[in-house]
Amino acid sequence: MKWIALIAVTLTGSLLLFGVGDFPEWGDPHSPANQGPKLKSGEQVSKAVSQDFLTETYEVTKVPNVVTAVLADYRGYDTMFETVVVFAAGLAIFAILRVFGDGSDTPPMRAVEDDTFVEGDHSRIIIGTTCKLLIPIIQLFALYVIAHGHYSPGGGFQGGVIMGASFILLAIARDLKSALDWFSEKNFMTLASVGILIYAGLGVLCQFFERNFLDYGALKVFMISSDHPEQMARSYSMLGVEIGVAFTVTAIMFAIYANLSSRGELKEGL
Amino acid sequence: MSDQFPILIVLAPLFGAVIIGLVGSRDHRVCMPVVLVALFTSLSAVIGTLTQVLETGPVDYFVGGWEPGKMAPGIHGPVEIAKGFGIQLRVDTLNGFLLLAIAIVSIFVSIFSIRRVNQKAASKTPQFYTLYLLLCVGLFGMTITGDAFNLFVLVEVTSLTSYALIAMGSKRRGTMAAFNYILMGTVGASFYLLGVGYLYLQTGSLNMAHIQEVLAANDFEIGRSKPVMVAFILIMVGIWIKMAFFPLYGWLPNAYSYCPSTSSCILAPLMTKISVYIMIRVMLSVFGWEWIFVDHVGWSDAVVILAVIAILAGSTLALAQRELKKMLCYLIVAEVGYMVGGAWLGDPERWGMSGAAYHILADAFMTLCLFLCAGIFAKKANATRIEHLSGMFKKMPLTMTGFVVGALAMIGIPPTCGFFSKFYLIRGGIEGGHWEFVIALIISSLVNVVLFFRIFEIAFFGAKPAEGHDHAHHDDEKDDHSTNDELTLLEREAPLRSLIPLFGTTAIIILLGVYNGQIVEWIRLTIKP
Amino acid sequence: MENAIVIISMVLICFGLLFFLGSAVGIQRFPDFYTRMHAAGKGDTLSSLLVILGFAVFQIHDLEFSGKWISENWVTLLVMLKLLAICAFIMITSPTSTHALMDAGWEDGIEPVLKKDKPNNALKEDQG
Amino acid sequence: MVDFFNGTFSHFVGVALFLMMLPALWRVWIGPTAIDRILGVNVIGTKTAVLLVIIGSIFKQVEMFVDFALAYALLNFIGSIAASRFLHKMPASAGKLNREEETK
Amino acid sequence: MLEFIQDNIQPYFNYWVYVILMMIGLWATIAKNNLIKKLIGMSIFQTAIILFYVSVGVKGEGSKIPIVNPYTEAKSAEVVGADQHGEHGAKGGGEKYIVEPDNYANPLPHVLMLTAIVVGVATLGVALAVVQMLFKEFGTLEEDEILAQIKNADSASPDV
Amino acid sequence: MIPIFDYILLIFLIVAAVISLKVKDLLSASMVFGIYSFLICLLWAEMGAVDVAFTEAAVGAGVSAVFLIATVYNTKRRSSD
Repeated sequence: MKWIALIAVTLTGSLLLFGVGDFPEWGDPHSPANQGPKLKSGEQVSKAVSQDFLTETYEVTKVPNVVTAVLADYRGYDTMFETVVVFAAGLAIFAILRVFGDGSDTPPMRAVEDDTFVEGDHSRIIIGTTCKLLIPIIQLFALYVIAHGHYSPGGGFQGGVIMGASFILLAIARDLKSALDWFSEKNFMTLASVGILIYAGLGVLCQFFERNFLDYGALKVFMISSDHPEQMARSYSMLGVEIGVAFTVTAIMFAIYANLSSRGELKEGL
Repeated sequence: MSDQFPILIVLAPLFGAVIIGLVGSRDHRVCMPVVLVALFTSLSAVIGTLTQVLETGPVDYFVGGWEPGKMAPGIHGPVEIAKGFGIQLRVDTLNGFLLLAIAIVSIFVSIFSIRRVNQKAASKTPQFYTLYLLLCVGLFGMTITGDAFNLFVLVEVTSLTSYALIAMGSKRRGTMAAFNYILMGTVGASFYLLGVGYLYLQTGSLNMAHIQEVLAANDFEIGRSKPVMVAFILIMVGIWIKMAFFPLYGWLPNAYSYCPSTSSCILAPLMTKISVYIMIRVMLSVFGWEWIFVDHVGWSDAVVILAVIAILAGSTLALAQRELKKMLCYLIVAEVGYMVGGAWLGDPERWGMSGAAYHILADAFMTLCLFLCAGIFAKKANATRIEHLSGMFKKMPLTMTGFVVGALAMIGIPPTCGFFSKFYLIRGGIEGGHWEFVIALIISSLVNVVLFFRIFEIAFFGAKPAEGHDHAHHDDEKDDHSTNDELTLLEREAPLRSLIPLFGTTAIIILLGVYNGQIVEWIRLTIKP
Repeated sequence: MENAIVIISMVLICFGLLFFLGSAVGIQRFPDFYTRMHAAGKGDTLSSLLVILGFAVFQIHDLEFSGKWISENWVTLLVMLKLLAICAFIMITSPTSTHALMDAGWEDGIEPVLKKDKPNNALKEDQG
Repeated sequence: MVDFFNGTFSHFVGVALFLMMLPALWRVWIGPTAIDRILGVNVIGTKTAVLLVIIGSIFKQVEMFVDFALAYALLNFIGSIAASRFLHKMPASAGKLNREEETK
Repeated sequence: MLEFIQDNIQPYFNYWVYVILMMIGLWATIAKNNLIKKLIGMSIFQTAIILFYVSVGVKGEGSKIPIVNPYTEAKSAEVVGADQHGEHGAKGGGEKYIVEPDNYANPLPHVLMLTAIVVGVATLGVALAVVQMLFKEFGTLEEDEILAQIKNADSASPDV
Repeated sequence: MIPIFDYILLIFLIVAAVISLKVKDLLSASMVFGIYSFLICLLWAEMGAVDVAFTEAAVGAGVSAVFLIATVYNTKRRSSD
């Protein structure tokens, strides 16, 4: 195995280093990816897309964060499938790992004496109190990140992961059961589906106004009292899309943790 | 409405998956109708798109309305949309037929899966169907997209769902195979992604048509730079890992032969073929014919030799297998060799590539047919090895008939489609001067003859006494209502729900063969414009 | 005025760096896990607080004191608020994780180096 | 003065912080026990949050970077708590066994 | 030597390191015996590719992050005169700012890599689930032991 | 971009990758993989990819290390290489 690995690594490495020789220098603003490909004579073949993304995004969508605009609008189709990948991962883990029933056919978990919350268990008290204090703040912050993705870094994925992490923290600090009381399996599977439904549904809604899929400009009819209805429609639809993404990511991140930490039994975890 | 057909192909299964995810866990009976409705919607959308394509030429669809050249309203007046702004979907005659094949195969397999899934893991049925539909979404999306990065995302959708489908019902070896598949699949997808990155570095675009435009500009000045060459190699290696081409096929046989039969029925016919399609698409629509076969002549020779080795190795290894499914898996390796070799023949009339494109369709149905039979044998007669098939002609005459048709197509006997695809491939080989490829094809056909006639012999003259009846159909209708008779039914014919897809497939195999001239002519509209 | 603010923040940051240096040396030089944890936990918390506080103080230079100064300076104020929030959270989380790790180390069966043991020997034994 | 702060001074502070990561990285490298490594991870994690603010200062756009420094401050300890929980739940003997094997 | 470094390594340092990281990851993915180590190697491999993409989008020193807000960027961006855009500008709500794209990092690779990171986490999750299944069935995570067990089972009962 | 940070970070990155593959205790390996993700987050931030850095921060600090630890908890802690 080591020999195969050595050969594969050497071959790939030399191939890649061979390619590096002709690269534009790192950080060159005139590289083809940044400014569009040029011939050796200096003649411009075509313009790079990212130039237009930078100059026109605010004009077209009223979203200052270009990354959010590209993510949710220009390449929204990609992002939809990215959400689908997350959803599929959640389902895949469910399909592979989840065990139903009392779990008598599987070997029992390790014997744990001090798993439950005992009065006087200082470690658990300190961690428990900190988490009790922090979890609402983390969730509030996650909501802020989701909603503020237009103006600063952030958005559905980041907010969703942070939100999911807050539930994971709850599961670690107390136990998996109390986290599942908050957010049961049925809930998170439904929430994940709802997230994709929001995303794809917004896209299909645009089709009802005789535009293409995900052409948010079609939703300008809902922007009644606005100076720039089409741009605002794009901006708000992006927010909606981000919320959909956040739903799915939150649910699936927690689902993955819950299944992984309890071997799919959803009883007691890490 | 009709202009929305291309996106509808992808959206129908996606919504189906979401609906099953929402309501499926409450009532399992919802799943099957939703799956069928979604897939039939896709099928009709595919047919609608394909008729448009045949009437008016390639159909483009710009997701989000970011159509190059159009004006988008900005705050300070309209803004012109540049090329590659949004994501483009493109249907032409090459992928139109493939979309049709995917839709038909997925419908057949879903019909085939009805009982199997309900019986095996009843509590995971909705999840299985959600994953199944998501897999269809991925396959449709991969075929239809015209954007290099979007292709990667959809490759990941298909990969993740197929990992789950392989790992979900299998034990021990199957799980290990799934793990290897995950590693190999991720490495392959990463190589593809890296290749796209190199292309992006040189061209500043992700749209396939735009990339080709840039690469071909000014007599391939940009196209001849080193990073583009490396990008091509990386993309090819990535796709070859995904399609189990010769030195990189290690993951395939175990993964496909130890997974549940429904999963193997959908994965084996489609996954490798779609990868081959992607290879042809990348060769034709991104790099272009001249770049590959005129600028880099030596490469095609090397790849054809690899393909020859793949064909010979696949056939030889298949000959050594005693397990039916594993034998079929090695045959897939050989078939991949046919298609890759055909696509790389480089004959000026492009018959090799046309043959490869036609063989994608043919092989999808041939493989489906054989895997359906293998699934039925395993389920009904508990026959996973070749010896177990003895006396099968008398026990299950109808299934065996389907198997014979599939096998004949695999060998390449007219009027099945396998004959004509081999015919086009050989024609390409002769015109391109690759005699080794022609010889390998003929040898492989002979090996297939040996393989399948051995099975026929066992199945026909097998020692096991025949206890079945000829009135299979009649018994089957009862089969649905009387589960008490399950034990005695074991010895009889497969249920109707398995036979419908099987005979649908055999019919298509023969139809594809009969109408091969017209189909190849249509396909060549794209391949040789 | 502006210079004074910048200098105050620089002093704060330099103090922070000093404590960071202390904790870095501590991590390297102390003989056993508990003492290293002590250095890391205390030193890092305090120094991160000081550095981030320094940056928060630095933001004052951006404020423009005029009529409606809240509406004009809300971005800067928000940044300051967030920096202070970072301070608060580090204050809460860092000791908690230090505590949790310390506890886990005890559970893991790591013996502290007591006075009568010779530190060098203990370290050697640990490293094999 | 402000430029000095955003430029040279922030660069200096950043490089100094990176250099102070070195002992922690060294501690992670040599161990000797698992928990020592986790300690090193914890130290580097704290410094990361600070460094993000410094990078923001060099970019002169702290308002954009402060968000995920905040995220780090909030999320950083999940890993440590998970590790400590892990060690809690494993029987103590297992821990000792691991340690002995590791030192070999 | 120094000249070689300055000419060949320094301008391409990111690319060199990405190749090295990728090699480390690939090596671990193929050659490591422990399945979790393999997965860590796979993650490193994926991150290396992300490093490559992000490096492509970098623009020289002093470039800004790709958040273009005309209100906060007013000082740096050039204002198109009111007479040029005249009534239209007034109607559209304020002057138009011309953004100099060379000053901002390229946003497209960032978007792509956002996708790749999430895909990486999803793949890691699924792979870990498969690892747990393998442990349940074989009781070990070492590849050679698993393969040996499979081989034993094969030779014991070829019909399985 | 900040060149000096870039060079330092990239070297650290290689070191962190090597450590996380070298350590035989899988719990430590998962945690050291956390360092790798911290450094890489800094790297993205330094190159101006704020959104990517934010994602990496959330994923690396909150999720991926925990997934690894959960798996190690349910399987085996020692590794042979």
